[in-house]
Amino acid sequence: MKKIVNDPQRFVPEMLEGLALANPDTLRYVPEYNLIMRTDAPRDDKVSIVQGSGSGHEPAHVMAVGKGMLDAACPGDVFAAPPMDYVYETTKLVNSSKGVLLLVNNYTGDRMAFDMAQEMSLADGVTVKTLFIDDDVAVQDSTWTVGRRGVAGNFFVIKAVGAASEAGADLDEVVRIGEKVNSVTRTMGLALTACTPPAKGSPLFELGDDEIEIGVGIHGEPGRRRAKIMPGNELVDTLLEPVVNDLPFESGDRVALMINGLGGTPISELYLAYGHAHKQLAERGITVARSYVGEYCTSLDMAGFSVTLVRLDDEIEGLLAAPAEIGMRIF
Amino acid sequence: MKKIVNDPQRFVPEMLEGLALANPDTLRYVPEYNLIMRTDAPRDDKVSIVQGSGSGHEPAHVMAVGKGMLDAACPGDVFAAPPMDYVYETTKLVNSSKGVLLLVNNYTGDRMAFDMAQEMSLADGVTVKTLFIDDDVAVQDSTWTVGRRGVAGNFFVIKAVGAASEAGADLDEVVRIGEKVNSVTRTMGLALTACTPPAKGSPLFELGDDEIEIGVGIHGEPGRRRAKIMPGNELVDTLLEPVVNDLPFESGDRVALMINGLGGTPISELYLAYGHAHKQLAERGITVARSYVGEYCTSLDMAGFSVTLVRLDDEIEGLLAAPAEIGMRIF
Amino acid sequence: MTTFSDVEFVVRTIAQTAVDNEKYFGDLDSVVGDGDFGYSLARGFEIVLKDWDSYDRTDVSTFLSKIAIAITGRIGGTSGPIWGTAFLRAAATVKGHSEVSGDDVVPMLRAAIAGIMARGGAELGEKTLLDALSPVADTIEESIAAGDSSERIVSAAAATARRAADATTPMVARRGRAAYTGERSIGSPDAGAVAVAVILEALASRWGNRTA
Amino acid sequence: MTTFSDVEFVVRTIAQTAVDNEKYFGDLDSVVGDGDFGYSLARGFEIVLKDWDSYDRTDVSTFLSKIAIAITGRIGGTSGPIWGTAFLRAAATVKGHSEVSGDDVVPMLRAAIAGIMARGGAELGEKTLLDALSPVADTIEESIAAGDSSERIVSAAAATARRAADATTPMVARRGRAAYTGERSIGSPDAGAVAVAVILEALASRWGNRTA
Ligand SMILES: Nc1ncnc2c1ncn2[C@@H]1O[C@H](COP(=O)(O)OP(=O)(O)O)[C@@H](O)[C@H]1O
Ligand SMILES: Nc1ncnc2c1ncn2[C@@H]1O[C@H](COP(=O)(O)OP(=O)(O)O)[C@@H](O)[C@H]1O
Ligand SMILES: [Mg+2]
Ligand SMILES: [Mg+2]
Ligand SMILES: [Mg+2]
Ligand SMILES: [Mg+2]
Repeated sequence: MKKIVNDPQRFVPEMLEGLALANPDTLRYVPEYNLIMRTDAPRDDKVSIVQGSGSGHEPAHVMAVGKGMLDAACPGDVFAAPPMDYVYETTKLVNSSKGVLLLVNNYTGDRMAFDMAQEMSLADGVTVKTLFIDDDVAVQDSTWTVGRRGVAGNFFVIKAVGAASEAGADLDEVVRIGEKVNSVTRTMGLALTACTPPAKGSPLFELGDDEIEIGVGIHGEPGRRRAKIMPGNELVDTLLEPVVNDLPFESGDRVALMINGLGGTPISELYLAYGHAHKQLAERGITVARSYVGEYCTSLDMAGFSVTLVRLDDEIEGLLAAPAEIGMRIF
Repeated sequence: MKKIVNDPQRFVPEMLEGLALANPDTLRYVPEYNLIMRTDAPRDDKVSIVQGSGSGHEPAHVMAVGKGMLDAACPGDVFAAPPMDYVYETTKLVNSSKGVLLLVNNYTGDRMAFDMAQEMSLADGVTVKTLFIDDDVAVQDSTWTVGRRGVAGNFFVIKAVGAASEAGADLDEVVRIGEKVNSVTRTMGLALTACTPPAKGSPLFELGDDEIEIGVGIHGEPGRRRAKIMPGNELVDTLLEPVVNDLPFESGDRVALMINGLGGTPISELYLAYGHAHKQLAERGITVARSYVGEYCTSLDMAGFSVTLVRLDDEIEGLLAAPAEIGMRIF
Repeated sequence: MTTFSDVEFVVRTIAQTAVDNEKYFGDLDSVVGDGDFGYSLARGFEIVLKDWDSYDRTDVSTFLSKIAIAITGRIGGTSGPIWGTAFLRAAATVKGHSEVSGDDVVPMLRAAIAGIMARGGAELGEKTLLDALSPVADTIEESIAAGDSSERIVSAAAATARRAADATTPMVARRGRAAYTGERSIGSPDAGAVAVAVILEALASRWGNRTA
Repeated sequence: MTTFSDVEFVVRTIAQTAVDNEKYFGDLDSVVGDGDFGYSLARGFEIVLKDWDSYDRTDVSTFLSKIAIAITGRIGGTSGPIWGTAFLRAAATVKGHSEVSGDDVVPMLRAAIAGIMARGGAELGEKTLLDALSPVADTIEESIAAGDSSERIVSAAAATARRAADATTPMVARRGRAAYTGERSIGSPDAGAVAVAVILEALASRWGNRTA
């Protein structure tokens, strides 16, 4: 394994420490509970927004903490939901008189940890609601019951509820907005390579030199099927088709289009994919009003990408356009 | 080769088309000369700033076009300096009455193309100056005469001259600032893996499972020496040491610290590296006043990173802090 | 028959086995899961070993509750809530008992199973560790009813666990991350079920030498 | 002796060889360079082939200038300016000549070499294509002086080019990207020098069948 890592068990804490050192004015790292929070949180004039999830998806979610986005992120180890105690402590730390919203990507482990933490917090008198994000269309027709997974589309939910809470919306209103955005957001991804968790030290699954994995999750879980590598435009079509047809997105719709890199794919390739997706949507009469190209929710060093569409209305578009400032930044 | 690519010869144009489609209000793609320019360029109230270079370094330089940064980027094919005609045409397209500054990373091919293009432009009556960026300390003690290479540090030169030109500085002043920033900027990088140019379809060089390449360039050129993989902190020390000692950076200095990913390394690992570098500098009495963690100048899908330091004074710090808006963005 | 030290021995063996098999359990989880099962268990149970002497041993119930809190506080993923709930429910079963006996074992195990089902919503046959735990409870019940020695009970339980873990191989996963791969989960055993078998085999092989 | 069609044949063979060897030349450049040499040459010279009939053939000088402009307009990297300059300088040498002869070949080649040196600052022995081109000029000069046939001249030039290209292997690169690797450039030949050899071998092997 060739990675920038010391002791794999210290991978997440060392990353978080680096993040906080790089953003001393805005971010605070709380090592006891492995969490990143805004230095100005909790603020009693806004609902506190928290996302928890496994690590390994950076910039999600620790680098999405900041003005107009999350108040705190509570990550577990790589690909493991945080222990419920950490979620519980995070909830208490950011408790605001307007309440706390916990955003959870819909996975068994995460659901259970957040359900338990929410129960404990409610018992303590903290006003807390939970919102599950489930934008992944890859797993819709399956046989289990926990339902779709939450993947890169969570960025849009965070952005919208972050903007709403910054504008002073109350908890119910913030939840309404988050559920609305989630309900019009659809994603699907594919992997060109497997990823290597630092603690495992080798790739999570084997892919042949000419094989790709379609419908892959963001935890290195294999997807629904394998296929041979194909030209870039066909890769895009393979994802765009099921995403468009799922909601479905239709002629006349205005959308946000995200091409999300899974960690090991250069941004040059993502823009190539963007160009084709944009043109394909135009052919269907769908207008891309907002574009997002880059890494938003990754799977460690996995090469590959996902396509996300969000159906916009004036409310959602306004929330997505609101200013925000986070740890993941350029300047 | 598993990449998001159609015809490798169309890789760069398709990427540029995607970039322009994603930023219709701010960016324009000119296919004849393979260039990206601001929709509002040239503006006669500011010096036009152009960077040319090979492609494959994205977001450098096409995604660094925008308010407060470049007016145009003129990329060649992957790892190839642009043909001089393209540079010449770009210069004419962005010709402003305040003049044009061509930023060039210091490589033989780039120097020649820009020298020739500058001669042709001057003959046409365009006021144009050229500034060579050479921040790479890896190649300082070598035997050739073209000198150090320009690598990730070019971001700071672009940012500073972009801010100065936006503020109305004249060409000489902009050049002075660019030279000043370049003179206090130092970088060194290492590769954990080789990169794969789309047209070649296989890695540019072979690295063993436990080998790294120290002092690597951003074109997949092998570096100065190979070593065995080592813990993350030691990787950082291996780069930080020669960078610090080169200027040298000394106790009491205020610096900008950049941990730049080379394309295939996830941002989680970059933050881990950042944390260690920040603490090492603190131990030497060097204060990190501005931090940059992410991808700024890559080598396609190469895993690895570089460390850049810039010695700050009030003038430089102010220019780096000035607002800017570019294609490479999050929201 | 079952003494406090037997309970300690069982917990300690579970913890040691989890730590010793970190890599193996992780590899099992990476076939169709996300590969962190071994890491998660090991991180939780290594704390149990480290702080071993510090847990309140007022009675078995208190002791098991403290273990439950320790592991839920550290194990992430699905396994934290699942294993934590199992220990908590087992503890609740013997709450207030100053002594526990062999007769408490099956009720404790059944309570743990019911807790896991309530927490994660899984049923038998959905390719989870329940598919090993539940037959083990049956075997212990039968073996106790037959008047077997504790050695025989444990080794019968281990044999059942192994068979049951193997039997998860042809199943389609309907719970946990493996479920996302649908039919492709067929052909490899469930990581959690194998872990149960490995733990019971460790218990069986060390049972004769346990310190009383 | 040298006719317009000989010039056309030489240019066309250079172009065809560059296109045919895209991958080989790229692989040579990837040993210590950045692997784009084959791609760059091929992209430039494929245009030459595509637009072959369109170049102004008023005289040899005009023709070569048009070729120079076409390739500099398309070849990036170091090779664009280097090869473009070479063609431009060769063209300038025979400017105004309505006819060119065998006697013009060496001055044209020497002018190209001087142009490359001026453009890129390289000297002989710095492991570039100059280390093949310069001995080739010497060989042609000697072969012409000895009154050799054009076939013999070309095949002697090809043999020299190959020897000279091989001789770059032990050299330390001091120009171009390969120079960044310092001592590590020892042990592999220079991509540009090998390209010169391959082109001259192609000229030699087809010389007898060239269409007059
Ligand atoms: N809903 C569930 N109920 C009971 N056990 C489950 C459930 N889901 C998964 N498991 C068990 O947990 C194991 C995986 O644990 P772990 O790797 O920690 O989960 P994940 O990484 O998916 O969060 C599986 O092998 C299975 O035995
Ligand atoms: N300064 C120079 N002068 C003459 N030839 C050079 C010079 N630098 C490099 N070359 C030649 O160019 C070849 C590489 O060309 P190319 O790959 O296009 O360059 P790069 O990728 O470094 O810009 C080398 O093999 C060498 O023969
Ligand atoms: Mg997990
Ligand atoms: Mg090149
Ligand atoms: Mg798992
Ligand atoms: Mg090259």
